Amino acid sequence: MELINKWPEYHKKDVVSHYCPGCGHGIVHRIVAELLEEMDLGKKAYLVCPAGCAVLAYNYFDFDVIESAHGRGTAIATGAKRANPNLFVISYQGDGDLSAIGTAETIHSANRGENICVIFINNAVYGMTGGQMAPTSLVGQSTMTSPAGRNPEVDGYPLHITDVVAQFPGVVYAERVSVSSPAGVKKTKKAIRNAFETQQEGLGYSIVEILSPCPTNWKMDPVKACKWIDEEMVKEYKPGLLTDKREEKRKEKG
Amino acid sequence: MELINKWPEYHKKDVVSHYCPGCGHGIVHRIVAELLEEMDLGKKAYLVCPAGCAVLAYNYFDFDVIESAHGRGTAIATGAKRANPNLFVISYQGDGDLSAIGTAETIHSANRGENICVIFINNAVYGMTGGQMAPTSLVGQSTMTSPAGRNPEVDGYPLHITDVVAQFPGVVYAERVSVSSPAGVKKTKKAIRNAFETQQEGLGYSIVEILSPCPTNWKMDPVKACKWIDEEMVKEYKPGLLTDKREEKRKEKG
Amino acid sequence: MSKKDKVFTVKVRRDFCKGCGLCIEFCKKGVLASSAKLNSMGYNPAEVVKPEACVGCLMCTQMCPDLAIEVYSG
Amino acid sequence: MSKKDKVFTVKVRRDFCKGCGLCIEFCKKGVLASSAKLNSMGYNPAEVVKPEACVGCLMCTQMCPDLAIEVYSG
Amino acid sequence: MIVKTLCAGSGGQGVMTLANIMGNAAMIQGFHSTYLPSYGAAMRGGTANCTLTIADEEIASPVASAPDIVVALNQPSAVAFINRLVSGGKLLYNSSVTEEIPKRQDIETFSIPANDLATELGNNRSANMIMLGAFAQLAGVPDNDSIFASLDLLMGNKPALVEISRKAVLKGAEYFS
Amino acid sequence: MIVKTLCAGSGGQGVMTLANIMGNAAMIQGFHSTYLPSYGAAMRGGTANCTLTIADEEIASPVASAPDIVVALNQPSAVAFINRLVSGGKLLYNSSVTEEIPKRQDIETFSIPANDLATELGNNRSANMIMLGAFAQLAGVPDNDSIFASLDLLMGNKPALVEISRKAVLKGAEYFS
Amino acid sequence: MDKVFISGNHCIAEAAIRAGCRCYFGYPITPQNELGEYMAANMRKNGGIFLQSESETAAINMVIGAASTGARVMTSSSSPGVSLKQEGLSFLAGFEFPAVIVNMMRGGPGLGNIAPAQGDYFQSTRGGGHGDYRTPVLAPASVQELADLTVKAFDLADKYRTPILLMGDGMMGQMKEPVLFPEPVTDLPAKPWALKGRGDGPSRYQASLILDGLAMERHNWKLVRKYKEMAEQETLFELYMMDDADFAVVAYGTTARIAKGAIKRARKDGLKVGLIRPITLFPFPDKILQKVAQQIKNFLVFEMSTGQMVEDVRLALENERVVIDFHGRPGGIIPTPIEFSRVIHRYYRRM
Amino acid sequence: MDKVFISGNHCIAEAAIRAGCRCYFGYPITPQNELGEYMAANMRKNGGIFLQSESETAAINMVIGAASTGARVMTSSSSPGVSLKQEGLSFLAGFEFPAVIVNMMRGGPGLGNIAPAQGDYFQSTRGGGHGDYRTPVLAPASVQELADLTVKAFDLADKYRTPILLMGDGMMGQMKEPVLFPEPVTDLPAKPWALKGRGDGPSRYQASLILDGLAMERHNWKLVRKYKEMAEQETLFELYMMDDADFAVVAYGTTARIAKGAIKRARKDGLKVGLIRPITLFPFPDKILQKVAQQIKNFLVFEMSTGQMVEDVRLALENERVVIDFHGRPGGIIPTPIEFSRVIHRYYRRM
Ligand SMILES: Cc1ncc(C[n+]2csc(CCOP(=O)(O)OP(=O)(O)O)c2C)c(N)n1
Ligand SMILES: Cc1ncc(C[n+]2csc(CCOP(=O)(O)OP(=O)(O)O)c2C)c(N)n1
Ligand code: SF4
Ligand code: SF4
Ligand code: SF4
Ligand code: SF4
Ligand code: SF4
Ligand code: SF4
Ligand SMILES: [Mg+2]
Ligand SMILES: [Mg+2]
Repeated sequence: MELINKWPEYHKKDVVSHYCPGCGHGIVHRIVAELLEEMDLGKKAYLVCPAGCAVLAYNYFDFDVIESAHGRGTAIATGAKRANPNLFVISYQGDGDLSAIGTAETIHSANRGENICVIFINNAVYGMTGGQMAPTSLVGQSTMTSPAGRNPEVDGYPLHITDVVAQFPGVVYAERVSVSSPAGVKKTKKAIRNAFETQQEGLGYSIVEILSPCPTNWKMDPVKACKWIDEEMVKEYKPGLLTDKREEKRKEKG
Repeated sequence: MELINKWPEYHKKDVVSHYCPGCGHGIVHRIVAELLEEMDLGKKAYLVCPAGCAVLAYNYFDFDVIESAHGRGTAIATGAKRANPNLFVISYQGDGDLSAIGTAETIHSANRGENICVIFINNAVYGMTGGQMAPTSLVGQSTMTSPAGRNPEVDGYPLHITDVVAQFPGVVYAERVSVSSPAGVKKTKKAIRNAFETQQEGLGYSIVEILSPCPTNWKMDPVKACKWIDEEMVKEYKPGLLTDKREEKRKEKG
Repeated sequence: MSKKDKVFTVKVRRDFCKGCGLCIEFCKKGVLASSAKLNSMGYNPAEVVKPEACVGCLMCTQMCPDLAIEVYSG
Repeated sequence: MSKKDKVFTVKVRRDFCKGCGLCIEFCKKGVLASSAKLNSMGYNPAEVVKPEACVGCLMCTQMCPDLAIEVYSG
Repeated sequence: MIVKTLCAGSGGQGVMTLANIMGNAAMIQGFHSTYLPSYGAAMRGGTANCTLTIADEEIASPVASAPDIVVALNQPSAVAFINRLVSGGKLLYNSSVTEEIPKRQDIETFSIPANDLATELGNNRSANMIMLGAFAQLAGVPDNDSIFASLDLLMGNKPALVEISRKAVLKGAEYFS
Repeated sequence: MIVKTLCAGSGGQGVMTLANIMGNAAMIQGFHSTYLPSYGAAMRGGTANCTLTIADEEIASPVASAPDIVVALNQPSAVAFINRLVSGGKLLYNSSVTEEIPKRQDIETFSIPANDLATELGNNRSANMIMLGAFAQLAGVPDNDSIFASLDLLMGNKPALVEISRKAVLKGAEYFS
Repeated sequence: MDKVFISGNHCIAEAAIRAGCRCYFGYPITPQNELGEYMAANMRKNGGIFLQSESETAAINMVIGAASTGARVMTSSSSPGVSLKQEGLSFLAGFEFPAVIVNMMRGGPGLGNIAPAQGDYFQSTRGGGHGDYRTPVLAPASVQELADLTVKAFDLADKYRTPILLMGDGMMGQMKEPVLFPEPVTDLPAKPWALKGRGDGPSRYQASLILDGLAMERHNWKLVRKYKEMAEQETLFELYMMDDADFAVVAYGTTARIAKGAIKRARKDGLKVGLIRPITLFPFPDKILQKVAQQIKNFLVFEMSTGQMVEDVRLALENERVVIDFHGRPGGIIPTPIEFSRVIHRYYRRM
Repeated sequence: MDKVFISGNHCIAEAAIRAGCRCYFGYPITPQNELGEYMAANMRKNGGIFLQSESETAAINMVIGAASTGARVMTSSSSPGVSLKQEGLSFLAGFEFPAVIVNMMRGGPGLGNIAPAQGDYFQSTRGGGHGDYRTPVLAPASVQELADLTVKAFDLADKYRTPILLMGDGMMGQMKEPVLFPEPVTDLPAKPWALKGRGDGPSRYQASLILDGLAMERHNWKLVRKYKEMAEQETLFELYMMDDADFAVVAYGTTARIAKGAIKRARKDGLKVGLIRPITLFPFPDKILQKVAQQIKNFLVFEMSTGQMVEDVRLALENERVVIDFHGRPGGIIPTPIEFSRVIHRYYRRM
């Protein structure tokens, strides 16, 4: 009897995560760990984990991890990668982290084309702090700070930050995926692989936005949460490739 | 003998500004003052002036002005407009202010569609602090902090922040103009008028980006500086309308 | 991998399962179901109810946020 | 406004002018030029050298960052 | 008089509601009362607990490092908190969902089949109110009038729920005594 | 010995360069020296000024509220700073571009047609070096060798400029004495 | 009005609304999320402003904007978020704008944890922002006091034209206690300085930029005079069992409550201990300490920190011949009355 | 190497590079722009990193990133910009990462002005960020000392794993003086804690989140011990004309220089005045003050602020029967030696 789904070397075993049942963070963690192993990057990996539900990611990842002040992941990643270009630098961030308090850092690290990978967990809510409205919350979505539903008149419309940065010349790879179904998980892995390749080859900035269930704050069971992504969230956040300038950049680099 | 270019009521007379000879700020100040008069908005005007060369704008404007911490103009404007919707609120900002340190405030006030007007002076440099690189500096532009010229490999490419926010549903009017020629000045006035109308009618956010000479830090005489805008800067920052959703919004409002 | 002539064995690491039900939902072969008995964390974990139906497609492990499923060939 | 039969008078507020030269550059009628004499701020202000050529087009005032020019009709 | 109680249960069991109703009731009866939920970043979902203090004098610390009473709505809670009890303290647990509890000689234990009684009442979800009724008996405060007033205050907009809750409270009290 | 000098001129006149060369020269000769530019947000462009202190002892404050010497490269500077001079102080001004200076009885004034002398030398832009030569005479420090060493240090990569500057310094010194 | 059994965070929000707070700008952070959530649920439906800002930095600047128009305005956060507001606080002080800023402290430095702590005392009382300013700080010790001091904070802010910090901690924010709310304020003070558009009058501006050194200096001394006046007029403290005490504990907020429990225990053992509880941390109640020091020579400071307020106690008593001891539990540890009473015994014996 | 006539801002940059600083992240602000500009001109061409960040907040977090990998790293700013770094400073302290942060103070609060001031003393020495931490602060008073203390700052940062603040003001940054630079450092200390990728070893992490209260408390007391050790080992001060003095001025940085001028004048008038100049502001040189207080009973504190360091002087001398007077010029006013000497005369007479 041979184990087909081999345990990913860069994921700690026998630790129970603090994530709620059915939380997307766990799925993405596994994918990241698998890819670092498959691509032989784990030994030089340096991941910035955010203030957000993933704040304790270092308890699960088995490679070097640093924790960030809320929103500053890409600034830390920039500092680390510039100081030590040999590191394989990943900034793992939530939607509040990356697209609210960290907006300036997100925009500018992307615009500088920092040679880092950003894993962007979009669960349309502030998970960690108990379900407040995020810049990515859907119109009408009821949260702890939009109890009557997000009202675009006063709260603004959902922010598509990945689409924004995808337009920057320094952003080499950007894709939106979801982990709400096995097909989505497969695409997510492919997208993160492409992002990792981008950094590996020194081509520049890459970002993968992942629509990810937060059953707890959506007040849904996990299966329903996945359905909500596939039926509601994708209407606002269409999965798909947003930019891929790898070929172009490869040519530039010669 | 009748004075054709009547003195704008909302511009203080007999004060010499601290601006350098040929600085675009002075031209824009005059346009703002003229429009507030023409549109009868001066009595309820509330302008936020930035940390930047325009930090002393309250010495020249003759309506109510508040000064902002560097980059926070639109946050202050948001607070003021929300607290007192009767005010006519303008945030006047430089490129460092609006597109570097103030990036998050810019993006989010725009995304919320705050009913304010933003006057964005893009002179591709930090004027006030003596000519450092701005996010808007051109590729190859030599500044105090890019002495060898802006190198996109390490400094990133020029940031087109107005194009970014123009895509947000809450941004009703966005245009890029320049004050490097009489024709440009005319267009600038038209654009600001449209922006003012947007707020006046309660339609939402408007922004006018103005390519504006900084002869001192470009180390050019003023005439040369205007030429540089028309010949070099416009290649990167194409003047023109970026969005105009006024009709649409008017219909929505019924 | 999912050739029908191959045999697969599925195991749930019972005390690591949070009972989210995603594996159950996405296993199209009905191999998994929710256990009535709580595990040590107080969740109703997934359990294997139709072991023979497994085709080794790994849909379950793809979706499991807690790395709680092991699929063996043979 | 710029009909040729009208007469215009241009004045430079000498001590408010910073001598940037923009009005001189953009007056296509050559009405203005740079004065050799410094003003109180130490600049060479613009001065009117061809008063009769003025067509009242206000190109000069549009460009003047220092509101230092007055154009009168008549 | 000062009674410090630690109430614990799993997320959906309504343990915080229980304590909140008690805290309100104590206030209504004129006591001092404090309620302090545990809140944490570490574990998402999962168990919930809080400390309720009722006293006839100013309450210093709302924390109970050694509570007088532990009210456990499920087995994990009983297991987790029995050792926190002060010597001579009392454990009230929900025997419907608790098989076994650790032994401790210097405390008193009281069991109540809250879920079963709730089912008898025809409302599974009111097990917490059954526990509340028993708990009030055990603590000696607050009185039923205050508890009912508290129910009215907190659920006044749902008369049916008030009705069921009243019954459950009484049933719990009755079973206990 | 301690000499505090305020040097002022308009932006392009090279007044900061003048003071910097003097400060370096003083250092080379073994003096203590401090140079403090005025910097401001208020006026963009326009005039520039700085304070240069040369002493044979530790210098307390690099600021000169009442300088011993004012070196004015243009009229506005002379006008602006003459009143700051300590009683008994000395004003050195550039008479090529200064028509009139305010009267003050308790100071000495020295004029030097720096631009004219520079033009004579065939280099308009070295008026500041002419002033420097005169200034060093007036101050009594630093000596010419040190000034020349300072020029070498600061302009060493432009030998032609060093040459012209040396000449200008000498011319200024000569005119002064 | 009857008493309400309410949590500290909700209580502040409700009291603020009753105090005439029209605008709230904030960003979520544990352990004060419920404050913003209460505002979200209650502000807009009453014509007030609730806005979740993109960051704490944005929030404090929105506060500046709203305050400049004369509105009563509040923001709230917890330790790391309050650090991000320091520039804005300095500006508020410079502008002399009234505003109320709530800090429900947590363990630090860095991300720390979300347990109650008192490690931000220095930041709060010494001005964590740049320049010569201070922020008056109110430190309630019960939910009722949270209500009362919230209202007071708005009044003081307006009266002295200054930002006011209301300081609690995770425990204060989360705990529920019975509260009697004051009636809603109807008459708010006029603010002739507020920017409302020039209308037919002269234009005005508000700036914290004061390029002229002498003018800036005058402004700085003006602020100092204001703080001195507040020290004379507004200092608040509570004395507990001090009448016959020969040993004084000094503690504020949560720690003061625990100290009361400890003192009760110690009293049972016959120790004549009392408590001085500063309610305003800045201005610090120097005078009462000095007065007490005429009789009592032994002071023991309790803090949930490594020792911050103890400096103020030492400064207050610098001219007295007294012994000042310190016991601190930083990092989110809530000490117990038993622990404190043991510490009291220890120092009492040494007396 | 010969002496170089160089400005304070350039001097710090050059000294940092010689101290092995490999990374500089900063955002322009007057009066320290020249520091970043020097870095821009000199870092990249020597394989170092210069990056103008999008804000001060980003800069301090880039510093965190670079420091975490073991690199020597610096950022610089002035008052308002330093306020924006407070959260990051708290994180650096929590992480125990070495880094050097320069603050060339200006007048405040708010935008204030760009003239020299010393109004950020509290912020610097008390931790303007949240939580229980302090930042060691070095306060040079000449351009030569800027060079020496910049190097020292990097060494201390590495030795104690702590951020170090180097504090000057607009005057220190702008003025030029002769400087003899130290030779470039070649051997840098090993940093086994730095994150470099796990390689073949076990994985590691760096976090300032410590959810467990007891662990957080241990961490806090560990920081306190570190600061105590620094107080024993690293306190720096200068005594000037103190040998026969019967009256002591206490001043640091720019003010200390002016005080020296004033003391020289006062000495000419026969007043036996000396100066105690703290060079480390935290840890504060308590001991020397206490030692001096055995002989001298009159202290006069000069600051370009409304009175901040004076609290540390009072704390240091709380157990001595001495008189402590204060003279402050806040807001960007540079006082003159004449003014100070007049003040000295006034208080001397009263002695
Ligand atoms: C400066 C600061 N502000 C606020 C917080 C509180 N906080 C922690 S995580 C978080 C948001 C989490 O939401 P998101 O980034 O979407 O991540 P998620 O938890 O949803 O994965 C907030 C507001 C903080 N730690 N620091
Ligand atoms: C927090 C903070 N950081 C930095 C500064 C310094 N500063 C003032 S204005 C400015 C940039 C000015 O550039 P820009 O916004 O482009 O305006 P301009 O002067 O070019 O009109 C900077 C960096 C400041 N005042 N506050
Ligand atoms: S709150 Fe949401 S994002 Fe956070 S762990 Fe739970 S499910 Fe995941
Ligand atoms: S520096 Fe540039 S932007 Fe500033 S006043 Fe001068 S010309 Fe204008
Ligand atoms: S491997 Fe496929 S068939 Fe087997 S249990 Fe998992 S999902 Fe079902
Ligand atoms: S997906 Fe994993 S955690 Fe969820 S029920 Fe299945 S085995 Fe358990
Ligand atoms: S109005 Fe026209 S023609 Fe007359 S001076 Fe001005 S630019 Fe020249
Ligand atoms: S444009 Fe105005 S300031 Fe410039 S030269 Fe002409 S009159 Fe003078
Ligand atoms: Mg989220
Ligand atoms: Mg600019």
